[in-house]
Amino acid sequence: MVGTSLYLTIILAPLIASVIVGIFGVKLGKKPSHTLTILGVLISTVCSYIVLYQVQLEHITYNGPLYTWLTVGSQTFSVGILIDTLTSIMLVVVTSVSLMVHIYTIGYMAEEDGYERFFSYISLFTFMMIILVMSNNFMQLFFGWEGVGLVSYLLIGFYYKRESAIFANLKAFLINRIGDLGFLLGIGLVFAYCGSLNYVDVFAKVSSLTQVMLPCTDWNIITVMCILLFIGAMGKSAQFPLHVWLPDSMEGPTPISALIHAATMVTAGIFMVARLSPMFNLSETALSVIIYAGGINCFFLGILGIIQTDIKRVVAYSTLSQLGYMAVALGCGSYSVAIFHLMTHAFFKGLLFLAAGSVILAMHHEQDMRKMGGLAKYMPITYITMLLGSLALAGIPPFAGFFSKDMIITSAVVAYQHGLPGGAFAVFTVYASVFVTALYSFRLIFMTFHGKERFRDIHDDHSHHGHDEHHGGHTNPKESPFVVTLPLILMAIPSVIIGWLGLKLFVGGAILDGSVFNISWITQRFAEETITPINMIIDSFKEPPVYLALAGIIVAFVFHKVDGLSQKFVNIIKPVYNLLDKKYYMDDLYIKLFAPFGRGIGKFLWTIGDMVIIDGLIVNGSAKVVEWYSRVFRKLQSGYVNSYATFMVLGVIILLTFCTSLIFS
Amino acid sequence: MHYLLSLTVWTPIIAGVVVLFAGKNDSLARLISLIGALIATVLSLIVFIIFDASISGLQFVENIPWITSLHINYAVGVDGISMPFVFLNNFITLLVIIAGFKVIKFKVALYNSMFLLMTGFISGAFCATDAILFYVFFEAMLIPMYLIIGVWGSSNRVYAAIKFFLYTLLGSLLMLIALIYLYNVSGKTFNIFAYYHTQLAMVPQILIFIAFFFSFAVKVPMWPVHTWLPDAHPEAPTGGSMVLAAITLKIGGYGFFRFILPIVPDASRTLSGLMITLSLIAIVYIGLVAIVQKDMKKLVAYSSISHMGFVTLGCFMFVGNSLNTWAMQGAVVQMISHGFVSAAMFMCIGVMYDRVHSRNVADYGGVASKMPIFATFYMLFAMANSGLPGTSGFVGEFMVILGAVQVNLMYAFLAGLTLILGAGYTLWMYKRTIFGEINNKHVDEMSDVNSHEFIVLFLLAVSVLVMGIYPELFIAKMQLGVKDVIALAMQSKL
Amino acid sequence: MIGMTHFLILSAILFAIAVMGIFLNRKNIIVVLMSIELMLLAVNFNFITFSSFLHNIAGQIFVFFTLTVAAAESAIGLAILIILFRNLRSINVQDMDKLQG
Amino acid sequence: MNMNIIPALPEILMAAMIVLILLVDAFVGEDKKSINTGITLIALISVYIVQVLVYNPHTQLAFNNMFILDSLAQGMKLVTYIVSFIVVLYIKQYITDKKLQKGEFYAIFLFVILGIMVMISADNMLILYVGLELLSLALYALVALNRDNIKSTEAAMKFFILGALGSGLLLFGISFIYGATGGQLQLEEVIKYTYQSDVPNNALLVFGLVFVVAGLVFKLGLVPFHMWIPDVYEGSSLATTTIIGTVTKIAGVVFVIRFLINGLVLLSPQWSLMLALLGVLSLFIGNIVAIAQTNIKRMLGYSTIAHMGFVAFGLMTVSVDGISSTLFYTIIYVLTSLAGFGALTMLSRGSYECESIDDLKGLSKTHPIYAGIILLVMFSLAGIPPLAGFYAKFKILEALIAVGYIKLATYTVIMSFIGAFYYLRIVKVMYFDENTIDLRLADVNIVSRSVLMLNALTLLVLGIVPSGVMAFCLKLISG
Repeated sequence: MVGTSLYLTIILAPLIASVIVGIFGVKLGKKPSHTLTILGVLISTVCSYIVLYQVQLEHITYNGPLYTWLTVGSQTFSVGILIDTLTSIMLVVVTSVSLMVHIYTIGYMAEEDGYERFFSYISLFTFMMIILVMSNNFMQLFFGWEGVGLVSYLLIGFYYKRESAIFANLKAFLINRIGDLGFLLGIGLVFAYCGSLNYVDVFAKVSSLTQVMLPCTDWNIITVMCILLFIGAMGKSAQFPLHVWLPDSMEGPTPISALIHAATMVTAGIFMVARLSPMFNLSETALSVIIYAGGINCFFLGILGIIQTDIKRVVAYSTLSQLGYMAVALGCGSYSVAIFHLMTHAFFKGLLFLAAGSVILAMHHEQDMRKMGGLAKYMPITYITMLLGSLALAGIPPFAGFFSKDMIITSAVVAYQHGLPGGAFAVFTVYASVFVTALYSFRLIFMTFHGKERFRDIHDDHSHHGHDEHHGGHTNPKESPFVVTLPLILMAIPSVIIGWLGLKLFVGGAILDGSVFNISWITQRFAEETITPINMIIDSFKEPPVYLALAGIIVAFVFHKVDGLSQKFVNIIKPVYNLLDKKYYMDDLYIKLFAPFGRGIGKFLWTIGDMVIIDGLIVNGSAKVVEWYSRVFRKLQSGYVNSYATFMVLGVIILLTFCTSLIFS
Repeated sequence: MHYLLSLTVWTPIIAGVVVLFAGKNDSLARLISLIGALIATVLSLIVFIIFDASISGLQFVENIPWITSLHINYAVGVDGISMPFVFLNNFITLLVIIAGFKVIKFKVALYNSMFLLMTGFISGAFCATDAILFYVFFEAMLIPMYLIIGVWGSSNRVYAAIKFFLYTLLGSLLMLIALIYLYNVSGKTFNIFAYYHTQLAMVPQILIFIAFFFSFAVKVPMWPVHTWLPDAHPEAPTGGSMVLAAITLKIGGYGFFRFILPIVPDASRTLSGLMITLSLIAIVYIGLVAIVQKDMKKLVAYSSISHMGFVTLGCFMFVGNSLNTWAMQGAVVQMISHGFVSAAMFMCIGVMYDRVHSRNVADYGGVASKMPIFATFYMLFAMANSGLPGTSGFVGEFMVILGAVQVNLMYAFLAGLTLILGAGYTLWMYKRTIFGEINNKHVDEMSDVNSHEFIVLFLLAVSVLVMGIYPELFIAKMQLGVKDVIALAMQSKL
Repeated sequence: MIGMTHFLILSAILFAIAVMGIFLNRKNIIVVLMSIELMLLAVNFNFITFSSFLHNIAGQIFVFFTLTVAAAESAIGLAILIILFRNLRSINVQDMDKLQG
Repeated sequence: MNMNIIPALPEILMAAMIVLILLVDAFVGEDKKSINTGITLIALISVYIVQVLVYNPHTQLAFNNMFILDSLAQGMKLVTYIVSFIVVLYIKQYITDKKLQKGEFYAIFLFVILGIMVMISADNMLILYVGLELLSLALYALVALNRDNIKSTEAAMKFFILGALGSGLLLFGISFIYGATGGQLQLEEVIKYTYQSDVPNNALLVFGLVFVVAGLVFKLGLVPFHMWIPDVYEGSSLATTTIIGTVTKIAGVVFVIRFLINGLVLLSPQWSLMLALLGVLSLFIGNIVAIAQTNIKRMLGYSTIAHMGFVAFGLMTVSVDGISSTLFYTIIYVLTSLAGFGALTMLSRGSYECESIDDLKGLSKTHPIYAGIILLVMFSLAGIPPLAGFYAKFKILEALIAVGYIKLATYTVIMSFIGAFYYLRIVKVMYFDENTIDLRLADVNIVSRSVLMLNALTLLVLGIVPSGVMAFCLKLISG
């Protein structure tokens, strides 16, 4: 199977499965539904590996239209497929993670109602994501972009009866829409100045625009384009200040958090920037903007992870921070590294979420870490895998995270040396974040798996208000079923080794040849030294990051061991703590300021503008005036015949004067 | 074949008159009207299919002397712009008739006949190539709509009906003056296409523009002459709202293409700034207003106004003295797409209304758990209404925004705000009505869509998706029509 | 020497008086009827004046017609007046105000 | 000396028929009064036939050229017969119910028709005056005929006084024209004379003209000579209102055309401006004041005033197009209001009188047919296509704009826009409101009802194919 038919299979398999399950799911029942969808995803996974093989080894790439979406004048938009190195990588990542999550879901959602709906959704998501990565033009990219947004919306609100859930999904959608506005305008500008939306044509054209300015401004057009496009990325990839939706999105079932809000969708922004690297390379300003956004994410939002008590939220904030890392990498112009981190992150963060989910499952949907502890001996597999994931996340050599993160640090340093605006900030944040990351991820490990088994007393007070009727009091938490642990194991493997494999390919850039173009100085830097995993590990012990990471772990351990220490510490840094507790007041900014402001204006315009001025004054007002006249003039008809006669005579007189004036003028 | 267009126009009218005589026999009335609407739809579909997209200008032309003393002809014909609307119009009416099958129990014959007459008149207005013929159809449609709102409407219907009637009448009367003026300056002819080549000085052009503007802007409706719509919609029955939003508004937009741009190009150019401002106000201002609506139909009514803002925005995207093709084409697409989407939205609200008899958002919540199928459809349409790619709602707005960026990034930005606002009000309503816990017993008693409703929703869903995924299907047909208008709008008449 | 103008002025004055009689009088309908007669007479005066000064007989013929009509008119007027009195028990102009507005 | 009397045969026949009715009425008993109706109908039919027979293409004169039978006269007379025939059908049930069924009624009614016929055919101011008086006196009588009703008698008195004043003004004017034109009463002579004299400075002539115009527009009921219309419409019985509201309009319009076009066309600079002024006022008062009315007859009275404003505009254009539009307008208006009054008259049965607008509440439920007819009438009066009323207005506007009165046209449409409101209100009352009083009526005989339906249908048909009537009107003018 080769060529478009292969690619179409990748695209359509999940879609068909999703549609069938979506429509007939309830009739089919649970088992057929998940077999069908998993089959669909499995097919596209297999195919994407074939594609990967073809692209990487046989160098078969493809870029062509499928059908004409619309034609205006001479310009045509067509839905097309672009298969190149980047696509092949993304396809593999997306489909494999998706497959894992599908399998995992069987166990996780077993008792939920809406089981079939859920499967249909995630397959649909897979389809949308594939469209996104396969598209060969902006329009289709935007389609996939919004598509994944939609599914994310649906899935965050999966428990549509829960107020918090439907609040979160609306919030997520709207915040993303802010980004999309920027994205759309960016696309518009691209089209306006390049006369096409196909990547190839745009890249060909864009280099000639370096001197063009936006009309009646002195902004370089490319910069404007790139920043607008990146605003879109900010929305999807939860970059500051459009990040507020991601923590709330944890309202969705855990598999979703793993698939959409960690592994794939949120990295769409990163993917997009990497995909457009030829454009971004032309605008240092845009790159600095990205650096700042990323830096803020990876450090300041990372810190928030430390004070969270909800296990999923901790992971969520770590996601924000890791996305920050990727953004910084992009900002430094080393896109390949960003993609590298994207891939490693996809695996270990997916793993973390799934593991967290498994814990939650064991805790009967209890997510508060303060009510856990000492789970290690009850659920070993989960524990081990999660530990591996955390090590990878913290960037301890030789786990996957280490390599990608270390390369990002290197890139930041390079950018700094090269004097890219914001380079220094980049360096600072990436270093600092290493510590932060290690801290919160191991805080999670310790709180959840070690120490006192706090869940016991929990169950008592839970049984009071009749929660968890289906299990009485003091049973020990059990390890999750096979369908849950299998994906954990399967994901743990890449989390450990993918770094080794990936490093050379990504850093050399070989694996992304012809699709992602690192900025000149990065390419030089990578060219001049030969990096191998081994010497990288050795070198790493001459560098701060590893020690920072270890320090983080130790601190976490200390706080875990010494009771009440954390409480004391909190008291010491009260104001800071409050600031963090309020998430820098970003939520309030949107919920308490923007939203009410908008509604306020709306209400004003409606009541004053529409009701009072237009309707009251002009429309009904004129009607009233006419009515008033009517009442006045009917008085003339007094009923007295002599007054009638008077009017006639008056009439004659008027006519007379009228005529005489005519004659004698 | 040669009289195909006339057949399309007159079938529903005749059917409508026949239905009137069905009198008390409701089922008969329903049957006749269904058949009538079906035939009309099929005919218009045939027109749609055999319409040759490769030749510009009119097709299916018929021209019979009508009022010889005034040189008025019964002249019909369709070009790329008008043809799709004829189909849309009949299609929507068919759906309305089906939707009304179970719901309407009072004066059934009159109800159905009014809708059939309406369709006939509207098709006539779209097909007419003689100004007076157009005007007659244009005005005639007020009568059935007046009755529809007034007789089957709810509490405040009388005010709404009269407001609707007078609002639109004022506009069209001024247009009549303009038409007669043109008749006299263009050598005694009422052929619209003859006006395209009539030389006009600036002042007359401006005046004619204003006259036309009043009649069409009211129909569209543009800010600030929009206030009849939020009153008419909530009061009208479901079918009424569907037709009103889906089709009658389009006649306004159509007027801009058929009359204003080609007949008074210089005036349009001069006033384009004003027009764009008004359109942007419509998009943003109305969008904000929609956010605070508590009444579902009012909300959708406002959203209609804001979406139609894109149409007028697209019409007046002048660059120098040439029009932006993208915006222009987008405007037409937007009209058709809005036809499907708004009809669908009102249908959905109607479905809920028939069960709970409240238009108030607060009276709902948790409908999803009672009506899953309905909720799914509704979600699709809500997304279409907030302009999600893959649905028809996206295409038009996307094109207009693309065009706007080429003219001025600021326009595009303001227009683009609808991405946020549109999603805001639509999904807020969806959240409050469909999601959440069931909070009152009425909702608890709700049953999922019945067969009629399902058919209607399904057909609409299909149209919305097809148009979103393969808009070329429509655009290919309209291409040349739009091109001609642009060419005409670029010529100067001074 | 008295010229045509004088006659015309006279008849104009008569006509004016008659008209005044109709719209100034607020009391008695009989008076209104009389004013109407007077008005017609003023017109006749006009006609006769012209006819004699223009040596044209048509005017005088017209006068005969007018007189006849006037007679018929007053007949009808009085008839109406009678039934009015029967219903209204008054012939006061001011009392005829059932119809107004 | 032209002593040919053939053209006047219809008039003579009509006179004879009237006498016949009076005779018969004197001898038949109370129970057989309906025979009068029969005779009246026969009279109208026979007159119609004779009228058709005496017609020949080129203009005929009689009675020493005082009496003319041109295409205008011929056409409008035929229209008059048809209209009055329908009127009789509509009102006969009503007048039996209301005990107006006395021989006089029909006799007087036929006198009205006779008056109209004479006016239409008059080519001489004397005849014109005689016809007018015949018409007016008969009308006073008709109004007063409902003699136990205080409103009717009051209306009659007012009508009489104002009418007399009106005709007085007319006469005064005529006398001046007579003098100014050196003793001319013959209309075409007046034209000939005015050709020779330098018109504008002929103060005497213009002085006369003013009074004539005043007298003429009194018949039409233009503001400020309209005062009698609302009171008479409201006061007199529906039967009489039907007559006044329909046939006499024809007379009025033709009367004005004869006088101003055939007679004083060269003074058109003056009188067209006067008409314009009066028309503007009429449109304003008519439409505005009608809104506040609660009595439907009175409301229709005011609407008449507004419509006559249109007629005035049509005349003031002084173009063939304009005049034919005026005739067209008149015919359509008469047909429309005929249907309207007909419906009202047939609804007012037994003791019930359809007076106030609220009496129509919920009519669409109790009497869907009547409601439908009134609906058509109202939309036609409002000038909404596809009803005949639209083309009437349309042609007037077209004529106005053709001679360049664009502002006036705009004013007209704005006024008729305001006017649309009260027509809509009637529809609203019939269709949107719940019926408070349920009127169950013994239905009128099938003939009248089917005629009424036909009449209403005509409005629709003429709305779709008006060109026939338009051509007819054009033919009447251009001969």
